Amino acid sequence: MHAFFLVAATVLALNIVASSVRILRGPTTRDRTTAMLLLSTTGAAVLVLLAEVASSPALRDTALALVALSAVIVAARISAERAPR
Amino acid sequence: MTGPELFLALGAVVTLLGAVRLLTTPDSMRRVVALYVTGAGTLLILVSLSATGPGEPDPVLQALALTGIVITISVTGLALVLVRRIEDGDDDD
Amino acid sequence: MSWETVLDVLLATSVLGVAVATLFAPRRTSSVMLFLVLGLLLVLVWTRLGAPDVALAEAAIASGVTGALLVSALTRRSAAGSAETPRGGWRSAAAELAVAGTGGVLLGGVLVGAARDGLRPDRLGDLALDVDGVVDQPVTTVLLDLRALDTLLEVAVLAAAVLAALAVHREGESSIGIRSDTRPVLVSFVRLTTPVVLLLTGWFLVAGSSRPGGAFQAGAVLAGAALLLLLTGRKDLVPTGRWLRPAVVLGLAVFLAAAVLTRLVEGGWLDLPASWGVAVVLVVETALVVSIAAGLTVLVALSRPRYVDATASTETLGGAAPSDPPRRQTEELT
Amino acid sequence: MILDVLTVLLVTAGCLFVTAGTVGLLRFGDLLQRLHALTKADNLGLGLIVLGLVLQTSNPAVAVKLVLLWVLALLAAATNSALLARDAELTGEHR
Repeated sequence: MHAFFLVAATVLALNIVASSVRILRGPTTRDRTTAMLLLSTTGAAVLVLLAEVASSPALRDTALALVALSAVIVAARISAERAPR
Repeated sequence: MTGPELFLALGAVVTLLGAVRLLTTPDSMRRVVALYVTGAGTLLILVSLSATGPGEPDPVLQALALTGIVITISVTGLALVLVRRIEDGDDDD
Repeated sequence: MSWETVLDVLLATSVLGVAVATLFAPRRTSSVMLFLVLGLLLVLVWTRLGAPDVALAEAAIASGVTGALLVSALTRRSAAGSAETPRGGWRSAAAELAVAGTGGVLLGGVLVGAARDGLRPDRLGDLALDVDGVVDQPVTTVLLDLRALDTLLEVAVLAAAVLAALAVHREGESSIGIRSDTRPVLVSFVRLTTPVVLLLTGWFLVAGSSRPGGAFQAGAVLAGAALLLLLTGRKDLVPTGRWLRPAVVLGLAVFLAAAVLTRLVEGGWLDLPASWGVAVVLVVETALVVSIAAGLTVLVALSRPRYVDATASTETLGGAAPSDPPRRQTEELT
Repeated sequence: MILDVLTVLLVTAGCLFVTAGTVGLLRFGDLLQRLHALTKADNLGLGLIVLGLVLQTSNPAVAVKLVLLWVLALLAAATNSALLARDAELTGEHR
């Protein structure tokens, strides 16, 4: 089980790295921000898997913090970007 | 080469990459990011050192890394305020 | 080769690749967002290195405050248009990479060799693991019990940074306003998540005494909640105006008061007595949470664009620019 | 034993969904398609992984925390994608 969770975590970590391709290519800032959405969900998935592997419950809290704050970046970006009307 | 040793070497490379870029880039915003990357590299060195060797990770080095994170974010925040002030500042005074 | 090694090697390669991409990406936006990817990868590295405290702090700070700070600072382009690096800089970039790479590998070799020879710093931490601290968690013990002065100075640095930022802020603290976005979807989301985030804050604060967590992690998460509230126009729930400076220095003040108190009662600066030491630690940490959260929120609010130029923004609104349209926008000043 | 098999199946399916979301993010042609692929597939993936891990734990507190994590992720993803998509329509950025 231990090894299986590690493999799963590795696959998910690869996904995180792949998202940087979209960040590099864009084309718009919106597309880049969309790629940031992947970070919080996939990051949380890796962290809960690693919490099981390392039997470290604090990593679940870390995942919670990651997910709970994922809206901050998007909201900050959107509200600053929106043109006044 | 064990895991912590790998990350120790990685920390050295990342620190130098950030430092070189910090010195060469002309854009102020990128300098802030480069400074941040340099900081991340030193944190990597600190935390890897805490994990090398037998037994439990060294809590003093981890606490130092935590302090480092707080200082980094304070400095970055101030730097960004200054960047904004510089880039806004050409319309008056 | 075990799966642990595979994950470690993958993480190390990714950190290196993303760091290079962050430093050399052609656009500011890519650079900043790649940096946030780097932050997440570092969280995973900290977990691999057995440092859940650092991972928690990094996650709380990287996903919330750092992201908001960098992403909103992006919005304003520099007047000189230095957002793009000049084309054809490949040669110098390659030279920089070569210099930094060679130097880094040499330094890394020295460090690894030193660590193998046992020349690494003496394990001060053994002291912390052995000592019978007031609080039963090694990293918090180190932070508050054994290395209190250092923590004090770190909070002082944060307070100084915030006060300096306020000092260069032209409009004074009365005008710290963030352009808010009051679309129902965001407002109701914030209303739903704020209690959960507050719960998380309290949990990190209390958890700091028995397991990873503590004032900084709690403060960083709380700052995220405060930012969401500010962004949805709930200025009434976040200290602004004349409460700002007191909130920022509160942690420092309480820390100093605790130092004086312990000096008077116990005879040593921050010499925590076993009987009521836990209470002191909790009071100090709570004050620290408030100050850290206020300080981080102020830094984000101050680094956001301010410039008011209504005509330019209506123009860019009409023209559907194909990529990365430079937008100027109004900021509501309170 | 049956639980272990179920966990392996669920986590594997979760990883597949997350990977599908990433492929969508990289391959799809415009912003709205990418948003659609990424948020749905990723959150389904996270849900499956969380479910697989819940089967492994005997501690109800851990299970509650994991489910709370998923609910939060769903709420955040829905909000974020709505914010990103709505504005794209208004500014005509999505083409």
